[in-house]
Amino acid sequence: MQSVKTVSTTPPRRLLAQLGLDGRLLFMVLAIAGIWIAFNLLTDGVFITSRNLWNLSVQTASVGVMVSGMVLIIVMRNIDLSIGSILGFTGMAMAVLNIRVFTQETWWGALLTLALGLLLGLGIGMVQGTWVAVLGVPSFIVTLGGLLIFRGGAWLLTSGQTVAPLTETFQILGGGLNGSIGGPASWGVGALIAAAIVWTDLRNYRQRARRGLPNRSAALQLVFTGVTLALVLAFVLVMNSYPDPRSGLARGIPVPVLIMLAVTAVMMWVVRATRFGRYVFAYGGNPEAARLAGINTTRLTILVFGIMGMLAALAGAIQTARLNAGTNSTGTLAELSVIAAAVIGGTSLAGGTGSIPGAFLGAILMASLINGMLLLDLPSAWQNVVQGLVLMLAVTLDGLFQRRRAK
Amino acid sequence: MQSVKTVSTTPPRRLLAQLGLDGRLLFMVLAIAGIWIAFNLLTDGVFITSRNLWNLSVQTASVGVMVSGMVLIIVMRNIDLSIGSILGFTGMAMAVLNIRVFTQETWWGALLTLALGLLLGLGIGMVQGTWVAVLGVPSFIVTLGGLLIFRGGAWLLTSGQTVAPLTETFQILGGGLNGSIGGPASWGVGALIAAAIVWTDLRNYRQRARRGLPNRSAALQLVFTGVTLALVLAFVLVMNSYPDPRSGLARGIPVPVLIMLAVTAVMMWVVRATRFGRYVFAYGGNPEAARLAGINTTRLTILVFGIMGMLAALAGAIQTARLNAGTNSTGTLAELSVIAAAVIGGTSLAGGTGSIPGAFLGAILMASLINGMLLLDLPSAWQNVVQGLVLMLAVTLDGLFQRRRAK
Amino acid sequence: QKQVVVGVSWSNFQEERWKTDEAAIKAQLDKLGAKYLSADAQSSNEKQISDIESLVTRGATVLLVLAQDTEAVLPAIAKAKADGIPVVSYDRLIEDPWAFYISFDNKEVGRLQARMILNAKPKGNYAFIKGSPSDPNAALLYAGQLEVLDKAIKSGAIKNVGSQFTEGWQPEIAQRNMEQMLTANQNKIDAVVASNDGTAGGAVSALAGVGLAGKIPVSGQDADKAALNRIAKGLQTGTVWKDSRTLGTEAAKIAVQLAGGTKVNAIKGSSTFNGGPRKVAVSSILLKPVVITKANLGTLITAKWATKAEICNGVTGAAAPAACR
Amino acid sequence: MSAASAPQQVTPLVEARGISKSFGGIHALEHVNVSLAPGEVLGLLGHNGAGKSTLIKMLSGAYTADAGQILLDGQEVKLTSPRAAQRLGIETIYQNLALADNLDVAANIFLGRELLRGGALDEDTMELEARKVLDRLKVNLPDLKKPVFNLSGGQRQCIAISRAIYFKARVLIMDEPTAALGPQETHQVNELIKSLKTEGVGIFLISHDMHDVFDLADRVTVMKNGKVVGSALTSQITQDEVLEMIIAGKLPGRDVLTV
Amino acid sequence: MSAASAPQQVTPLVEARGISKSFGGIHALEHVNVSLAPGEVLGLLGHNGAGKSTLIKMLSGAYTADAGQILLDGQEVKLTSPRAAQRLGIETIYQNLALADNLDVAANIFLGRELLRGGALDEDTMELEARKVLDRLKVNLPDLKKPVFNLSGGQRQCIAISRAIYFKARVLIMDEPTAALGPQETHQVNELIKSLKTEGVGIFLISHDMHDVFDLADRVTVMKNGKVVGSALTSQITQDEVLEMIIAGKLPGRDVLTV
Ligand SMILES: Nc1ncnc2c1ncn2[C@@H]1O[C@H](COP(=O)(O)OP(=O)(O)OP(=O)(O)O)[C@@H](O)[C@H]1O
Ligand SMILES: Nc1ncnc2c1ncn2[C@@H]1O[C@H](COP(=O)(O)OP(=O)(O)OP(=O)(O)O)[C@@H](O)[C@H]1O
Ligand SMILES: O[C@@H]1[C@@H](O)[C@H](O)OC[C@H]1O
Ligand SMILES: [Mg+2]
Ligand SMILES: [Mg+2]
Repeated sequence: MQSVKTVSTTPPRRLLAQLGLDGRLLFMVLAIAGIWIAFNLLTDGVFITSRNLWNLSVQTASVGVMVSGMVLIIVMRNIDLSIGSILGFTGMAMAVLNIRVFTQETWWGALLTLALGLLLGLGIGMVQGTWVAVLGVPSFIVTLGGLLIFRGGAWLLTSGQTVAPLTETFQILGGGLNGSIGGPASWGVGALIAAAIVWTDLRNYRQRARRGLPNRSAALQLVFTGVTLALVLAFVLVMNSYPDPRSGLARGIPVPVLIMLAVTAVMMWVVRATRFGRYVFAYGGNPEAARLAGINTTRLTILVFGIMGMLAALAGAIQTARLNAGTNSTGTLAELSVIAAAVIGGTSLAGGTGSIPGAFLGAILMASLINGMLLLDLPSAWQNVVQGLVLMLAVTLDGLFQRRRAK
Repeated sequence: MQSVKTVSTTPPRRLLAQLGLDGRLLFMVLAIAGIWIAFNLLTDGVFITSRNLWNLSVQTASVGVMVSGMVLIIVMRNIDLSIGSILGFTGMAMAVLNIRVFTQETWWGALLTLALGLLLGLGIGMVQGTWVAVLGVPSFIVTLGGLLIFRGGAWLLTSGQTVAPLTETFQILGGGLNGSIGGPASWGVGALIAAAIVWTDLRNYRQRARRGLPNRSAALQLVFTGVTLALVLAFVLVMNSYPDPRSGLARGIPVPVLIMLAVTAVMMWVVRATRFGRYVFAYGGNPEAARLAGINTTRLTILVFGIMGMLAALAGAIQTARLNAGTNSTGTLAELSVIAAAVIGGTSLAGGTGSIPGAFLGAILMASLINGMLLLDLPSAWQNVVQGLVLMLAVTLDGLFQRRRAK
Repeated sequence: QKQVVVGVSWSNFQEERWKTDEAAIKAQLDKLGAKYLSADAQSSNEKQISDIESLVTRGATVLLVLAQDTEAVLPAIAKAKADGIPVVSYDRLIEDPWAFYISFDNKEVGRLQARMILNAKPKGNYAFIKGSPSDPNAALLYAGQLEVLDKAIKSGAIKNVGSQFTEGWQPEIAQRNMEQMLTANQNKIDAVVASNDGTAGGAVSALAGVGLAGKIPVSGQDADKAALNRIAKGLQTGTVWKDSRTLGTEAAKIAVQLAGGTKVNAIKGSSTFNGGPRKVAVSSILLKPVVITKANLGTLITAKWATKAEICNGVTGAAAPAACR
Repeated sequence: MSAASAPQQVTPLVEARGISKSFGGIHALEHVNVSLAPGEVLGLLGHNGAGKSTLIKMLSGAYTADAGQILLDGQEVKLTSPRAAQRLGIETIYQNLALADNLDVAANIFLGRELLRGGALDEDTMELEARKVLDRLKVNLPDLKKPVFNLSGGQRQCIAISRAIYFKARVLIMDEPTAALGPQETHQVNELIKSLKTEGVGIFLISHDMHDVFDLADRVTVMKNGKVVGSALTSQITQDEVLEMIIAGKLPGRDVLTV
Repeated sequence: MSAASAPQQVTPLVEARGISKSFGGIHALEHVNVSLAPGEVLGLLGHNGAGKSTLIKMLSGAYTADAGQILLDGQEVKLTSPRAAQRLGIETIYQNLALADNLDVAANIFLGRELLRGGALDEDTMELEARKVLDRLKVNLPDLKKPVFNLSGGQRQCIAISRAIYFKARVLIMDEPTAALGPQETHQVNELIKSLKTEGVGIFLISHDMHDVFDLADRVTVMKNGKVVGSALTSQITQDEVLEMIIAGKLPGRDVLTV
């Protein structure tokens, strides 16, 4: 293997790429940091308080749970417009189940409600996926149909009536007053995450070293692992500094946030380390090549839509629990926020390109914007205007930055 | 030029293609006919009355005016989410102009209002287009920004107040009581259209014959021209059989419908007969090839977004005139209907493929569905469900039909 | 003593009337030296919860909540309660004793709308232009309307020939729905019960399209200026005026009192209300909505709700109402 | 290549009988018969648009024929998908290369058959293996971890070749494998074909380079306008005669033809 | 082709001086010099990934160089876009063909330079003209009104060639124009090159077919790893020596080299 004079520039590019810290992610983190700092100045320090960050994390959860699924959908050159309606429909179905069937305050009742809801979402998604993959109808049409059908369906389930309240156990999913895991458990979770990071980093480093593959220097590796661990620490600290008003004890990580983090981690792993994830991207890059390589593209499409449906149902459970009510309008327009978060995070609607951590950061960016805008005393029409402008600006700067890097 | 045994099958394929009657259009006409007949049976003959068809035509106008612009946008691998907001913003701006500035009942006042509104739309579109083409930001993001900004802007123009009424002259654009051109003028328009059809068909036929290019038989040509003329006749007849309640005289073609037809005709011509239209499709098929062929793709993108903005403003004028009021919510979610109409009409979100007449039929199909269900007084949740199902079904059948033909 | 900060959570600021409510609240708070904060949920239950969280984060010491959904807002109220922050349920009932309820009864508004139309047309085919399917108030209004018309419907004097929700309360959708009802019934519609002024505007435009504007009674609500002008012109029968200035002013006063430690049941003039679906007893003040028709348009001028010029723009001739002469 | 190394009497490894295919109104293939023996290299020749690529797409499972059958070891098989063909040991290098532009070199080479380690993708081993197979072709590739999108025409072609040769095949279909390759790279591929041949692999070789074809193939089959003009052993026909078959679509006026 | 027909003393038609270009970290071109006289055919050779296509993309306006200048008739020009190059009479056949798959044959040939008639596209004339130019290449094309998407590799290549030759150029850049062509089609293109040469058109010809290059080119320039190894008149060097230059990147040990 000869190489065309790449030696001098290869190491830094590699490093970023392997940490999953490509330029885009780095920029997004900077953009979010910029937005946070700006809001913090404008709100006299209210934005960066544990209380607001805690709220922000819960506010991000619903979009954050769905956006990784949307990345897969879009990477495969599809779109799912129905997720807001599926969210609403499954949320309403779970509310009805919880209020009319599994009414006892039991763990298994809440879990069964959740499980049935997730199955429902999975089923809806797979039916839509089948329609797309087998009948060859554009996903835009199929899921636009789904949007209409399940929005109508959410209304029909209870003739439009809001149903409430849910069992206390189910409400935990929403991150309300009893919906976080408390201080000690949060430290436990933090420790687990930290251990996982150290373990993977170490294993990867050793493996590549052993096989003589290019690797970053030990010092740099230490720095990177260190920064990641610091972020985990900061996260747990913030979550634990917002006390429960009744007991005065730390609230800790809210359950929906925990769910979001788990979903994101699993999806990142799926994309990076499994055949399934690889095939999703291959299909997005060149559907015909994927087919010719012997990949079962029909099954792939059905699965991806199934996952998306299930994640929408999971978000439905979170939202319903958070509202402590099933309403027929829950999730309206959620598809727009989710698609927007994915696109901001670098997913191209042309397919083939997308990143789960990018989309996750996109969700945080959008939620931060809305959250911060609320803290400012802007009239809501101006909030729309400013939100639109900041969105355009953030992505524009990102683009300029990428192009400079490419030169 | 040798040919691989294509002689036997070439004529019919050619014929359909050249009449713009490809399989898809034919199928869409059939689907619309099916829907109309079904609704007519379900409503005891109310659906296919001149009155309802007249209404249907006006109800189609706003989406019908915009959809051809959206076809160009999507063919160029872009999307415009802002059109509903541009519609609302420019509509409100025109209402304010008409009510506060050009208050006299004069032709020029109304026209000036309209002209300024269209300019505003054009300008907004071109700014968005520039942002996309020059700064390289995905159109999804730019126009999502536009959606937020101009929805906010529509509110800010009057602090949310509805402004009404508009001048009688401006209201003509809406197709209300005085908003149609009357019987004789309608016959005149019909005659003009008929003459244009005969002239083009004849010229094309002669030209191809003279140059020895493949042509359909004279008899077939006669049949096709005949069918087109019959459709024009039927259209004028229907429009002229719905009387004005005051005078009992024929209403004739409503002004917004005339505008929609004119826009569609012009856009069809642009796509078929101009370099600009050709470049839009070339770009959609292969952006890099278009650039390498020396096409100024930046200008192209800006122009297409400009046209879209102007058409949204035109729809804004129609909606505002029709409602006889400027309201800050006008046009909310219009982007979804317009994109859906385009996609139903065979425009692929992957770019490169799209048809103006197809999209126009898509708009009629969607409007027919809603119109018919309202006649049935279906509850709105069921309307959603049925609309979703029919949408999916229509496109699915279309797909199956296309594939059978391809075999 | 710490400054009182009133956090107002609006359900959807896009409706014209809330701007007036806001002005009244702000003016009163200014007078009392309290600070005003606000957020707009844009018709989303989810966003309203976040909004309320943000208002508290921003230091609101008392909340004024216009609930998008009276059930779905309860978790946010529970949180506020846990933080010890008092709540005024503004305009729409929140069934939690922690919240003080001040409103014009929405069901009552529906009743008034129906009654106004019933007076004008005691018999015949009725069309109903309902509000947004995702706005629970739309259902309340419709329930109030039917309650009044129930007897006449049962006796056959009145026939319900069509009732449609209006997605997002959008006038253009109301117009299209009205057109289709007219077509389906060959114009044989004798009265239109529209749930607010925006949708009434759409309905009137549809009627104008078939030359029936002014010949068929149409109801409304909110006393939007465009609607008042229509009433003066005889195109709309009337509207239900909820003087949101009074509502806003009173609510602001109560909020400041609650923030100062006054208990909900100690507010002057309050009484117990338990007419909600769950019959929860809450302290409340209910204001009286006023029916405005051609006959009493003048009250709005006197009350400085709208100017004569605004109401009477383009109104001339013998048919002009007293207020415009 | 002597005729003896490609015996016609044994059961053919692959045989296509009476294959027809049309697209819309165009008859791309009409009643085409071809066969291939183990260890045989069959050169498929014909003018542009003759139907060569369409024919081999039937054999690779990419298209299904309108009529006709395909036999493997004398047994009829249904090649309903590329995967089905791969499972039967048929590997294909497509003319349009069929790479996923957004994936890197190693990912493209292993696409559909990724190596796993403990249930997860074994990226490192795949990278190492990719390097090995690419080295065999002596191709110049700066970075295996970059998406293949920006690679040069010849570099892309080498990846497509590597894809097909990495997995031991019984039948290898090569649609103009060296069209974009430089002289050294072409040489390597030609050597490769010869060595696979000795291992008993049957090879369909589509190429316009008459010189290479005569160097590598035991037999040639010429197509014109979707039909087979005829087949001949390269040992018994001249380049000019084959050229004549391609252009005129006629058999040379002497008795050289095999089935 | 004698050396006399490609005089080195006149001002070159095109000259590239000190061109460098890198992508990300990869130096695709480093300080490259080439020149072309009117009526000269210059063969550009090199291994896969040597930088040939990248170099000609500078000359066609598709890329802009990081450093260096381009001179036309001795005057520096800025080729900021493909359109700019076209205006100066530089036509290019790209290796990846660059066709709009959704447009038909005629539309692709005239893309960017459509014929008009009364302000509208003159489809009929374009179809007739397309037929004429395609006939020169003797290519088999069933239907000019179909999108080019489904055409065979060679058919697509012929369309790209037609695009470039239809419009009279002063400089013609051909990046592996016959790579996918059948023998007859290749022959036609080669004839075409010869006739354009007599009309004084300067031609850059990238090809891996040493035989064709020696048949057509007056001079060859060999590249390796983004650098020019050297240039020589085809009349003064052998194919084996050129091969040696390509593979080893070294000049042969005798005095054959021109600038
Ligand atoms: N999917 C398709 N749809 C329509 N026509 C097609 C399709 N595939 C191939 N064709 C046509 O069928 C004929 C045969 O094409 P094919 O690709 O098999 O030719 P080929 O012999 O491989 O040519 P080349 O040497 O140029 O690669 C051509 O006329 C081509 O245009
Ligand atoms: N846009 C690009 N981005 C990154 N790398 C590129 C880009 N274009 C070319 N390269 C790299 O630059 C080098 C030169 O590529 P180029 O296409 O010029 O080679 P070539 O000599 O034309 O090869 P071939 O004979 O295979 O066509 C290659 O290593 C290629 O991978
Ligand atoms: O006043 C009305 C309000 O009660 C309803 O909820 O939303 C629409 C308004 O017009
Ligand atoms: Mg081929
Ligand atoms: Mg090249």
